[in-house]
Amino acid sequence: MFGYFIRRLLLLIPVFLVMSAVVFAIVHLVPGDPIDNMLQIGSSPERRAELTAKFGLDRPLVVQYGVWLDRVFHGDLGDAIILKQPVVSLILANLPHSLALGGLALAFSASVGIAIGALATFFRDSWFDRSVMTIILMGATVPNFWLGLLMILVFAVELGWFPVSGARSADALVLPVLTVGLGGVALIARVTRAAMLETARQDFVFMLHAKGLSKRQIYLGHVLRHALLPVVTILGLKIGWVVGGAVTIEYVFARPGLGSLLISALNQRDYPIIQGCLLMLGIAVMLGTLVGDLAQAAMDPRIRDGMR
Amino acid sequence: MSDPMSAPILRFDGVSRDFSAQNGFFGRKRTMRAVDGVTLDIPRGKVTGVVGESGCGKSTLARLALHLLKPSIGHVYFEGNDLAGLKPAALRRQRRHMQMVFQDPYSSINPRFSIRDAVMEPFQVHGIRHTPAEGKERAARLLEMAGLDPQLAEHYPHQLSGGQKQRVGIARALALEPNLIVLDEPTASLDVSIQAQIIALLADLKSRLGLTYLFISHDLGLVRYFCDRIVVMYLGAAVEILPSTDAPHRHPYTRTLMESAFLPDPERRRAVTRLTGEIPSAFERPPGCAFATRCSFASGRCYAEKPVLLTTGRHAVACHHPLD
Amino acid sequence: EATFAVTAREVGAPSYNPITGTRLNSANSLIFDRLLLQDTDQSFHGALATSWEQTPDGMQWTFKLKPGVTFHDGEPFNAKTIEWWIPKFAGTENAYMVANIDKVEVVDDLTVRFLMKAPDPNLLFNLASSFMGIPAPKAYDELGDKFGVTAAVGTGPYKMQSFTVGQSTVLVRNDAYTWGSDLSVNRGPAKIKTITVREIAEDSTAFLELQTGGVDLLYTVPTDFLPRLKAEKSIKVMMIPGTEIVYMPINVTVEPFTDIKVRAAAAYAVNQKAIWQTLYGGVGAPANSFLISSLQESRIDPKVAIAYDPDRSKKLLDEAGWTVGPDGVRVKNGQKLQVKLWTSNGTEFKRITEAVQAQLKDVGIQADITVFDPSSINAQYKKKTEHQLAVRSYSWTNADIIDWFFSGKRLGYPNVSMLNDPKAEELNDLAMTKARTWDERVANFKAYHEYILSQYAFAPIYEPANIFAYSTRKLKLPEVVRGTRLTSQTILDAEVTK
Amino acid sequence: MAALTALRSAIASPRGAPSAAILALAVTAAIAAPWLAPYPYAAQNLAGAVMEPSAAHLLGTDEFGRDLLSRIIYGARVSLGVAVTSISLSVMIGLVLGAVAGYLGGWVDRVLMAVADVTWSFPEILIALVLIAILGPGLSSAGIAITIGYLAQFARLTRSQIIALKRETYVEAAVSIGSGHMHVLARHLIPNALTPVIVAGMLAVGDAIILEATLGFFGLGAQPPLPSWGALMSSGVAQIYLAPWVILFPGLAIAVTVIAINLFGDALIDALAIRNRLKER
Amino acid sequence: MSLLAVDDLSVSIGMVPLLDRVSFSLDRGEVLGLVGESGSGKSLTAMTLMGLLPLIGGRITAGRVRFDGIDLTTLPEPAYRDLRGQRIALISQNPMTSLDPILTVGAQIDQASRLHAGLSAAAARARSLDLMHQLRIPEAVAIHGQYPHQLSGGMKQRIVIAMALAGDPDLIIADEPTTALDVTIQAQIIQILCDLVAERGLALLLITHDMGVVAQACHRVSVLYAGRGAETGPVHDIFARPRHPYTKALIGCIPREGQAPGTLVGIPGMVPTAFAYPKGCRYHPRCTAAAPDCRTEVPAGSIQGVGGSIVFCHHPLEVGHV
Ligand SMILES: Nc1ncnc2c1ncn2[C@@H]1O[C@H](COP(=O)(O)OP(=O)(O)OP(=O)(O)O)[C@@H](O)[C@H]1O
Ligand SMILES: Nc1ncnc2c1ncn2[C@@H]1O[C@H](COP(=O)(O)OP(=O)(O)OP(=O)(O)O)[C@@H](O)[C@H]1O
Ligand SMILES: [Mg+2]
Ligand SMILES: [Mg+2]
Repeated sequence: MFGYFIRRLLLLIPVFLVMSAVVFAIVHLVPGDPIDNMLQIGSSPERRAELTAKFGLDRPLVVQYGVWLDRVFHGDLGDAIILKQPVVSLILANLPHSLALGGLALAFSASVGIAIGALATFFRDSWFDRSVMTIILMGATVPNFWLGLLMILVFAVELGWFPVSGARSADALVLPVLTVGLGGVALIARVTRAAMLETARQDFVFMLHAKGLSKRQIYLGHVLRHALLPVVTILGLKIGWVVGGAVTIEYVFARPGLGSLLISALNQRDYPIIQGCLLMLGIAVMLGTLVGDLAQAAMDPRIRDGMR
Repeated sequence: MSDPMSAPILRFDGVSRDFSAQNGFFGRKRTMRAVDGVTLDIPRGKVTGVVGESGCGKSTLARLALHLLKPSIGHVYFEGNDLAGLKPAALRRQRRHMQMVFQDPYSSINPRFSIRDAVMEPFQVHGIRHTPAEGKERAARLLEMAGLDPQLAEHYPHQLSGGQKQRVGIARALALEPNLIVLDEPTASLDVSIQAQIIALLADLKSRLGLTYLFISHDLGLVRYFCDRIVVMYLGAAVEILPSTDAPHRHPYTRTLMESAFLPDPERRRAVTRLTGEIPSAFERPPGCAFATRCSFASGRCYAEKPVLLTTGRHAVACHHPLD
Repeated sequence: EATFAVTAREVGAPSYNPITGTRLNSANSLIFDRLLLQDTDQSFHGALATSWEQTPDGMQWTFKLKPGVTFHDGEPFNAKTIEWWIPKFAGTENAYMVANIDKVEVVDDLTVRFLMKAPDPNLLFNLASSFMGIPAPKAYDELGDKFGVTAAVGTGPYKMQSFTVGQSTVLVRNDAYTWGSDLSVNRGPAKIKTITVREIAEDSTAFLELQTGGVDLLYTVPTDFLPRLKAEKSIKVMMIPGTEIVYMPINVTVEPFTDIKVRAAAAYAVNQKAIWQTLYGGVGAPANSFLISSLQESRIDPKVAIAYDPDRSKKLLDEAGWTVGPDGVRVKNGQKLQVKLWTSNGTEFKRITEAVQAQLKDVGIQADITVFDPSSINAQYKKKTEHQLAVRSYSWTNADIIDWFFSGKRLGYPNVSMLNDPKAEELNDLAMTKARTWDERVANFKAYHEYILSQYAFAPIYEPANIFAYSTRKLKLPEVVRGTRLTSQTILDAEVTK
Repeated sequence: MAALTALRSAIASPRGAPSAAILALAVTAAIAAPWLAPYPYAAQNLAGAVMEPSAAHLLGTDEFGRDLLSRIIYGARVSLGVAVTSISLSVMIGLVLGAVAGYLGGWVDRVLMAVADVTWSFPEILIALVLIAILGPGLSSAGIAITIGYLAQFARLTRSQIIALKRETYVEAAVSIGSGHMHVLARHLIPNALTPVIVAGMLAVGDAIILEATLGFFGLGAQPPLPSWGALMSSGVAQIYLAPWVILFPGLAIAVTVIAINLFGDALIDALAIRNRLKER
Repeated sequence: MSLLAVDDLSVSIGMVPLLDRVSFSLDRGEVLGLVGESGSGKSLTAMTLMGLLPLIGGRITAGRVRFDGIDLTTLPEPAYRDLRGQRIALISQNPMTSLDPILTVGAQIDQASRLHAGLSAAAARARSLDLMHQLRIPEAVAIHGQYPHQLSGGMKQRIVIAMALAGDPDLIIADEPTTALDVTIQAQIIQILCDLVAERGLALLLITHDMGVVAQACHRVSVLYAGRGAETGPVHDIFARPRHPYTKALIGCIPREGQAPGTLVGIPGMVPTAFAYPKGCRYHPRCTAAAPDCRTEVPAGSIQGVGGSIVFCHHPLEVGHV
């Protein structure tokens, strides 16, 4: 396991390099000069040159990348051009919100999704299976801003159970978590169900029946365990989705977070923030897949031995 | 062996093939030798059988024979030409003369091809054009040759049984009138009654078309029935070459193999020679004889020194303590 | 213990630095005081200044300052502060506001004199602008770039406790505050102890927050929600005259708008009344000139006012040689009358633009809409060549805005109309620099304004009202709101009812 | 051939039948919009703005007095059109990239897949937002963003198919009879890799509709007066309380269509028995 | 009375009848070979005996299965579950896939004895190790803690056998236990199974398609063809004097030692599929001796010869025909 861990960790290096290069490159394709945005109201060419030099925007891209990467390794993502703060502190201020929303949504998706998927498989082809699987599918097929607005209307306005928006109290998290999480529930439940059905078809499960185990023992003790392997991978991958993909939800619920930080930075062409956010999300995704893979390895000896 | 026509059609000259397996990007890179220094002549017009346990490198040898895999060491000569020395286009032309029938008939035909497409593909690949009528006629003749109803030409693979598919595979191999056909366990996935049919067909074709077969199988009984010579492989190496099916075997492994085969005769029951010890991993090949760990005759020398294949007459054996 | 919310365009203002900031949100006025305030009737009232006077040649201004004023950090406010403050504008985006001040002289501790480069009839107006909030020199110099971000220190009735850009600002009462202006009843300290100003980008979310009590006061209310809010008993909606104009600039340098007849036709095609009534439910006013109606310069000759006149529009197009094609779009020399209509994202913009698009279509002009985010649209304007029509808005309470948007010195952006003719430049110079008195200035600007109108460099569309709303369950505000906007003078009088 | 049979049995299946009907309806609406829509989609009538559903306007009118039903019908054309075109493009490009990577292997594969993995790991909405920031808003930008956003998915899927197919005996058989690379790729690998990729593409159309709607919500999709379902919802947000139908109906159109795509896709996957092949890794 | 008696067993999956009136019986200490070509219904028989038909949507449509006096056809699932693994154990065809890949093999053997003998964890482990020793698994303690993928095929099959023995069953059903294994390993596994029958007095139903295995290992043999019994009897009889033309042809398909080249012909035609079973005797299209009644009439079983072979053929071959 330790060897696997080290190998898996080393694997992150090239991934990180490619990812950071892509992030860096994307940002420099964006038209609309950040300097122009700072110079909204008539100003001199000198001031323009001064600002350009200050932010190093006049140097060749490769050099900018090198300098940027070097600073990244020193934990410095530069200062925001428009917001005039260290990008790191902006990200740190927003990260907890993203993590809370993402983490809870993920936990919600995972627990409810797995439970529904497992129940649907256990009662396969029953009315429960069909209706519940179809209903949760809706969670993933409705645009989530729409779902968010409906949630606000129903649970905040009509019922008054939760605040409409904001991030000032813990209960303000409930609706956003539900909205983000519902999409995940459908996904996880479907993956769980498909994986369980597939596992249930395998020879060894047949042998478990032949051994005299009850259906419940087989499904909970063996089949579900196997089905968790793909689920864990998906959950790992989804960290990127919930941390960054919650943009719309952060917007609708007027919540802070990396997504909304990124959106406003995109609107203002604040390069360092865009880079920082994308980099953070990339790292979150990398760590997510790492955690997913490690969890898989912990659960599956074949992966530890590199047999799969 | 002096007659030029009796020069071997195919020659393996010290052929080895390595595979490397790597776990991920930074994983340990491990190299295994699937075929280990095989030197072998395949005489024209004969059936050369290759037997050995699963994973001993039989299929790899078959692929090396047709240059579907490149040897890591050594050379393969077909009709005197080193296949590795050929340009890709020349190699493709050479392939007309050597064909292969695969172990698994179920996946050896593209599911999107009709049977006609499948047997006509060799012509298409080699730019041999037919009018539709000619094509139909040609496909029909090929199918007939393989003992199939020509009407099957319009069918698709999923509508055929395993035995039928294997016959399609044979028809396809025959299309370009090759000299050498490599048969990689062509009946392993078929029922006995079908297996016998296919073997009978192969025997018939051989005598009619003067083909040379390299017949790979794990079924000793079948090899003994069908082949003229038998090559016994163990862990990638040829350990014994029997010039005929009734030649006395001299390698302890060959004996074990013979004795493990179940005779279809309840009157001749016999006790099994129980092998102890494990098959060594091809990744960590022992320095000496690969069979030593399981051999009851093994001596210290067997563990230390690798026996070479020594030819006496037409019989060759690689053993420090050959049986008599 | 009250929560206010700012919406839409006020969201995401990056700092509370009045000197360098180009976007400041409404909470700014609670932190910083200005020398002067402007009332609803445009009259000036002292805030940190008690009195001021001007030499007849307009070359010197003398201000007397309020005694006993201190910054939140305890530093005193006095003439030295002003001496330090004015030069700070040099090189910033806001420098033009004090560009005519040559030098600041400290007369005594509480008296300060501005020596002018040129007379500036607009000085008082500028000093009353929200960018003229006075920051604490010590904190400002110490914090540098971070001033207004990590901390903002002023003399205002509230101290900034925390600020999360794009999210919220927490303000706590400045208990030492006693220097409120005569626009408020209460001179200080404020009655509400803590105010959290939230930024909510999505209008409907903001509305729902107000409705459910998550927010007690909404600085700007989208007109869509007006009927609903008015029906709500516990919510009071207040309207003050607007400071904004929505208009359609016309690029005079690009075909087919090089032809003044086509420009005029486009301008007369816009149905201001219909937009005002249907899209805004009759709130605010239809705009017929470039300036908000509370400005004297907006009282122009009715003949040059631009108001919906479809017949005239069609006739002008006919005259210009554009004939109605089979699909209703006009054609000339085989060329369709198809033009670009740009707008910024944001529901309000898109709606007006869509309405304008349909109205243009009615006279035979096909306009293709492109929606930009605010920063890329400016980059596009700067290319100077591509744009034709756009829907834009500005918020300003002074006629000098005409200079900003139509001066030949600023072609492309902000002079989106690309108007650059000698007559206009001449009138501009008169208006901007030649007036010595307020009345003279008004007259000059009016002439300049009328000329711009006559050139059809834009079409006026709509003059929104300033609408805010608050929950009467939570807050009590004075019946009459003084000032041009909802700023500190009103909040000083506000109290929490329970 | 086999695909046709599968299509037929998917249509006949209990999940497939209703969803196929809904999809047929949506596609018909998209194709025949000019004949089906009772009013022109851009005809404003400011006097009749924001009217509740009535006999004259079955689904009511929007803030400009435009007939919502007509706009939803035309919206099907725009939304489905963008989703289908951009996903088709994405599938085609992904197919080529994935096939090249999977067939050649080696460093080409590593580089292509490293880039694909990076883009794949970012949520499509973010990729789209960044791309639209580059390209400027509009329907074609949204289309390009969707195309690129989903590219990695199809490239990866194709690649895994090709790698699996390379091991099939019939591919080896083709090589053994002397086939060249192009023949193997064009006749054996790509045709057999196609089915799962196309099915994945079909499912992605559903996601793309939602993505387009979300971009529309941010005002970055179809430009007015062109109606896409996303654009309709975006302008409806402001009306959510006063005229809920303005946002409700386009939302329903999206939800129902996307659910139908998913259910039909599921039925198709079962009919083709390719569930395993759709899994990656 | 025999331990296991299958009488006229018919089984369908969905609407498709797959087994038709199959009969055989099996005693303690006996090895019964069940042979037949692919698709003839061998595994289905095993599944039926294990009571696992419902898993694949199958059901018994006629006939009786008695095990040690219990009627298995009507046994409710909970009671059947107690029987499974404890009294009837299964060894499946593919050792590579019959073990849970993410559990140690030891845990899987332990699970069986804990389930059936109610042993504690420690006792179960001791018993597993004991069983592994009996099956001559070297270094049992180390192997106990290993995962399936770390073991060779032959070793895995021995683990599966140990698992089957853990419940101390009376009947073992081995469904092609050596198909996936190499010849040298196959011989060992068959030997182990035969030894178990001799030592423990188990009954072994050995399912195979390999006539060589039957010849070497079984006491009696039952031949299936296309879901029906063809011939059942003592192994010596069947090999020496096959009465059913199919049995005879089947034996003829295996190359014997020294068989002359060109004498192996196989059986013409194809094995019919379950969807297109021919009318009458299902073998008649391939049978060289088919008569008109073979095409229409289903042959009934008749007892032939001294060994008491039962043959389902209208025209059984004369004795001494070989
Ligand atoms: N493409 C490959 N990459 C890596 N290893 C391979 C490859 N092909 C074969 N091997 C390894 O080479 C060894 C010999 O394989 P080969 O297929 O030649 O054996 P075989 O004798 O044909 O076995 P079987 O009887 O099971 O078909 C095996 O250990 C196998 O895992
Ligand atoms: N789950 C199933 N659903 C439908 N038909 C089935 C199922 N399992 C088996 N069959 C059919 O039942 C018949 C008998 O199958 P069975 O698996 O018993 O054959 P077998 O004799 O064990 O063959 P093999 O030697 O290939 O294992 C075959 O025709 C097969 O197609
Ligand atoms: Mg092989
Ligand atoms: Mg079977």
